Amino acid sequence: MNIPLDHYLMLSAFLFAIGLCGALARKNAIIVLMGIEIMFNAGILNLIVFWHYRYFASVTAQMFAIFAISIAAAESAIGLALVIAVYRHYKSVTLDEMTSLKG
Amino acid sequence: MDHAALQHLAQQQWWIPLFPLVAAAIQSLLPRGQRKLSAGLCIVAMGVSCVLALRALLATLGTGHHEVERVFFNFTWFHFGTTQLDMGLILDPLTAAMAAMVSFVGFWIFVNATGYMADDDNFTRFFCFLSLFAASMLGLVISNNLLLLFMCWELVGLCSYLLIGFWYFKPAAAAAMKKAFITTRIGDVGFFLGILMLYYKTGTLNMYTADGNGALQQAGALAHVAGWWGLSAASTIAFLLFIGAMGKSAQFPLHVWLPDAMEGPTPVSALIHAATMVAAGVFMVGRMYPLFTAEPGSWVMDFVMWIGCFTAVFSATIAVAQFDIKRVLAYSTCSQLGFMVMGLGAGSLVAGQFHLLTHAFFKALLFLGSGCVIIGTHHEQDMRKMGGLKKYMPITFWCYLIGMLALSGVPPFAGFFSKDEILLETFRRSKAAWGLATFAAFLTAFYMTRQMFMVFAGKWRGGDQDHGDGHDKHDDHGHGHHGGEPHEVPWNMWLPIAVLSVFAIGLGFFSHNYGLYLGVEGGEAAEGKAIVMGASLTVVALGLLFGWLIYGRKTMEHATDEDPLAAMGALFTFLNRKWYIDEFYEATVFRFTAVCAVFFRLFDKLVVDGILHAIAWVAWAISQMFRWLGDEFFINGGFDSGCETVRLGGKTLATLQSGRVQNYFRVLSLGAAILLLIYFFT
Amino acid sequence: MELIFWILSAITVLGAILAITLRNLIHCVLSLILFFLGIAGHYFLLRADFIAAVQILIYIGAVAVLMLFAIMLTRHVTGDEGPREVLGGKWWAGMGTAVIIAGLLWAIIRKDSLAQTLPAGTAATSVAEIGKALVANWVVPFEAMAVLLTAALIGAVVIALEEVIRKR
Amino acid sequence: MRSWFANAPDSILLWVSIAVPILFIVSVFPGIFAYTTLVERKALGRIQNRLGPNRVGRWGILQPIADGLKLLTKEDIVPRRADAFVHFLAPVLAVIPSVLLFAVVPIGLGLVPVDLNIGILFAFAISTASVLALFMGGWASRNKFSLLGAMRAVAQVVSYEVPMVLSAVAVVMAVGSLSTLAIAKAQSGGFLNVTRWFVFRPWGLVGFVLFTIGAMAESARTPFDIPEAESEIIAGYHTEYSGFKFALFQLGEYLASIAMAGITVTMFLGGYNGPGSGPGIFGGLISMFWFFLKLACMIVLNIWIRGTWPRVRVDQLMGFAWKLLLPMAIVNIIGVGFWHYITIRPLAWVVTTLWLVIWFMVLTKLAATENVAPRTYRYAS
Repeated sequence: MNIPLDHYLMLSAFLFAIGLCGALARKNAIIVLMGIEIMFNAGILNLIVFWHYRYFASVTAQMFAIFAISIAAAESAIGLALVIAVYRHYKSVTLDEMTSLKG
Repeated sequence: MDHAALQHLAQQQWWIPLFPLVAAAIQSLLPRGQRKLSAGLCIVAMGVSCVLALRALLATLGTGHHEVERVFFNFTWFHFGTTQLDMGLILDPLTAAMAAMVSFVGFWIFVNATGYMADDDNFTRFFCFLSLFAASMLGLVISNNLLLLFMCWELVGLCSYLLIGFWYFKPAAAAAMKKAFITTRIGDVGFFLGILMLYYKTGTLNMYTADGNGALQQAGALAHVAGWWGLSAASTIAFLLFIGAMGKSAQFPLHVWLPDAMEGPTPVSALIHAATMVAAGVFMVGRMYPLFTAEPGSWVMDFVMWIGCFTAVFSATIAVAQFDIKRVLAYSTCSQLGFMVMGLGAGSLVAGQFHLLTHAFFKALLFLGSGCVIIGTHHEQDMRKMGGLKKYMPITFWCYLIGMLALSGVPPFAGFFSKDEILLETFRRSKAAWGLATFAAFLTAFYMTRQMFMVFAGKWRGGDQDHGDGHDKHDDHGHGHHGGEPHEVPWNMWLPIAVLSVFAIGLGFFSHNYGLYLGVEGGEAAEGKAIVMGASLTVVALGLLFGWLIYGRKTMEHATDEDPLAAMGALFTFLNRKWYIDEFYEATVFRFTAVCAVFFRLFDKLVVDGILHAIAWVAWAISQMFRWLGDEFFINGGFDSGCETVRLGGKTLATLQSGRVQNYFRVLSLGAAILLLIYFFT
Repeated sequence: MELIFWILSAITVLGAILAITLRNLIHCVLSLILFFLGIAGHYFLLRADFIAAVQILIYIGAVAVLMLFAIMLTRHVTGDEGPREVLGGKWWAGMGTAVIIAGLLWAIIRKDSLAQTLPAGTAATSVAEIGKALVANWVVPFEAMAVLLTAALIGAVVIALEEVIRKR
Repeated sequence: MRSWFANAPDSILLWVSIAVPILFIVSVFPGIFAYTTLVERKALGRIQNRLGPNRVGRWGILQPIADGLKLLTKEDIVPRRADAFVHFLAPVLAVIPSVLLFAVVPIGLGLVPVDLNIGILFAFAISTASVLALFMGGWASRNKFSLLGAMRAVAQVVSYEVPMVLSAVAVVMAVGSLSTLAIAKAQSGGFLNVTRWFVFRPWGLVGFVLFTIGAMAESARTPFDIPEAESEIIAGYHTEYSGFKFALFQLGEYLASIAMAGITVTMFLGGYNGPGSGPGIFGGLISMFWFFLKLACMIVLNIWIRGTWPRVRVDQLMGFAWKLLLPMAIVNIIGVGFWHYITIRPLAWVVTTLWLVIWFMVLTKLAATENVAPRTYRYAS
């Protein structure tokens, strides 16, 4: 396989930007969470890519990937639980309508 | 016993805490109805631990060498990247004696608890916690590693929290549990800092290692390394560790939790005051003693001694003016702990540790005895409503008397020898501290006599009406019937105190042997011995005499009678309210926090909001001014819109705090983008 | 192989873009699954088989299903009338920032000398090695993760249950 | 023959080696599916004391073909307000993971399409994905019952996934590999290639039972067919499907069931091992024979259970998974630990068996739900 490393890096940068865009621009809390997941995945992809190209003998990158995936899973579980709780309260999951902390 | 066999024994030390631990684990799963099984399991586990601990004790006794036989067993717990964390077990005289004491006293406390808690609904939960408590204390005692010690230390704290607040539905108990946990936690900060610093300086947390690089083995070297506050590293660490011990062993500024811990069931008090919680601090200082003594002439040792001395006197004075039977004992524990710490600070490991051992026996005896009294009088804790119990509870009376004499330091009971040793050491170090401590010994004898007469002499006053004094904190759990005739307690409650009283009589004669056993030379120097012994005998006699004069000649007739000492007026109230220490904390620490909170709220309201409001107000004022000055018909519209603009500005500023998550996120990513730009163009 | 890379990349990017632009939430999640699958494919391509399987198991099997459930629980069950206004008020800020970050990342990648690196050795890490590493040198993070997941589990349940308890 | 292969160019060899397994899977297993339906209908008929299909061909042997033709020619109905694209996609996606599952099932000695070193994990990952198809189908139909069925399906599959994976962990621990081939290989040898099957170990037996139950629930077969319970929610997630899409759903479901049976066989029933299996063409053929025989047995077992067991309630279903299967699977893992570390075999037998039996008794007692009120029949008393 002779794909240059930077192809992968650009791919993950793109994905990161797409995720960021989703997290910033969409109003729906669930979509925002999805955007965050996309950013997470882009980051993990970087871990694996560097592992493959630079540190193939080491197991560290895979460990980090596993832990990052677990954290992402925990994060999304909590996030979605929050979304459900918020929905019960506001009858909406639109982030712009949740302004209780407005100063 | 030869070295190899001892070594093997050290490796097997972990069995000692294992049994109570497993018992606790099993009990946590038992249904609530299984009372007999739960208590039996607990007692059997503790008995096995006790047998094992006694075997270890015998093994170390049998060495017969003059130097200390110290065996340890270290192993790697886990790897953490490239570093590794070790664990270690130790077997030396200090550990062996302590473990034997903890398991033995604990065993009898457990037996007593079966009687004391017989009516409680949460019997199994109680024994589960009790077992865990004993297990963590035993783990603390046998650890050769500061990390393990710290873990067990925190477990001890947790268990005391759970047990003090065992009747958590009582607000006082709930408050007391929090107080105990938080106060000791303040000390733990110091302890933890000490551990960190020790690790930083020595690179290991094992106290002793085979290659001689253990933390304590490097104490001598640490004495030549600079630490903080002008101390050597060794002394600094010792100081920090001592702060932890102050929290755990209830030394002066951090003592406040101990009397409140009386809210727990009485066996718990016995366990906390005698064998486990408070002993942990003194034991830890003893264990870390090489660090304390590494740098000769540092002020840390003086600090330790004076803290101990002050605590001893201070709590003894408070104990004089209390009416709650357990509270008197609680302050006496504080005071005795002060003695121990003072002995350690005066430079004698043997004196402090020996007093810890003897005190454990007779204080457990006294607490269990007070538990018997409380049960015998149907959950009455106010001494003014007791009296004449000698007639109703003879066994309890005789055992209590032995405990009281031992605590007062009457020869030939155990307390006399150990306290005398401490006083002697203090005398050599500082005459002033010795004088104060002797005064504390006088007070000890006095308040114990007072307690004896109030509780056991005279006539039964329990039939009197409550007088709403505010001191009576009844245990209103179970059957709270008051006023019946007192009765003797069942055998499972008096047997433990009878057994313990044997030790309270006999243990003192081993003081010399204990010194040899710990491998400390000396203690035979005659200098000052006669003075000290004479003085302490005198003050004890005086204490008993005064006690009899004031309380014994004419016993209280009614529960509502004034305490004879109340004639002292304000001083008595001062002592009764515990020197107003709690009130002092209330007035300073709590008030400070509250003031801070108010301040920050005001800051938020006045400054943050104020700036915005001020902008708007200034604009409004300006516009008003112009309205008054100028012609409303011509320039009204223009200025209106101007004001509107400024007001909008204020509003815009306020929208920075929009409460919208995404806006914050947008700003965050904008910042990230700017950082990237900077990175990219530089 | 290169062809596979391009196909997978196209799937991934397409999935990601659809996931954040579609109006229908369910469609969004389905595209997100496509994206997850693409990433898993990349992992297979990079010979991180285990991570690929974990990716599918956790992201598609758990996270995506969770999201579907969340959508179901926060909408009228059958009616899926889309949000009135898809993009938030400050959508331009998000777009702008995202574009800036994408451009910068691109530039950084061009700038660093990463371009011509060729793949390294061939011996793949076996699952057994990963397993051993997890319970040997990495046991502390592993246990910490266990604690975190337990806490997250309980936390999620508590958060989602709160109102029900209050009503009683 | 051999020399012809040897002389062929590499690229052709590559393509052939890719194409053969795919062709095999795509042709053989749908065939098995077709005749499984026939066998099932016949067997159910026999259980219910009737004949079953017997008109098309002798013994109804052409019935599956007739069924297929009927479904192919039937009108494809899409509800007007349905999400047409997802509605179309769902049945397709239902089949894909089921077919992919066969990629790691060794059907004979060394005969596995792909010997992944994460084989079992791959299987679980893929089988999880199948739940999405059910969900999509249920959601896209825009029908209350479809959606209810889909939600039920998701909850059920997610719940039973856990004990199933954990019971497989026991096997993985014993073998020390995730590869299906390695697992099958670890069970060869012994008396007649039989005695080392994992099902003949205490933990293996428990694992087998757990895994079989889990697999059955995961493919929503009776008694775990509440996602498509006719009496409650019509036909669940495929209420709004007809014609060939419906056939695809059925295909996917049955294929997943067969593949799971294959994995069960591989993990617990010795895989392709049996008397006479071994290296060489002849031994290989025998090994294939054993594998398919065991697969057939598992399929018949499934049908038999379907014919004889009543459907469980939702609360029973969930309670069963979380209160009994899950703790039992965890206990089983510890049991494997005992088995592994006690090197004296008889002692290991005794300890492991006792451990499992005691825990089974404790758990069944704990999991028993006695607080359910007796059902009242309003109009039938």
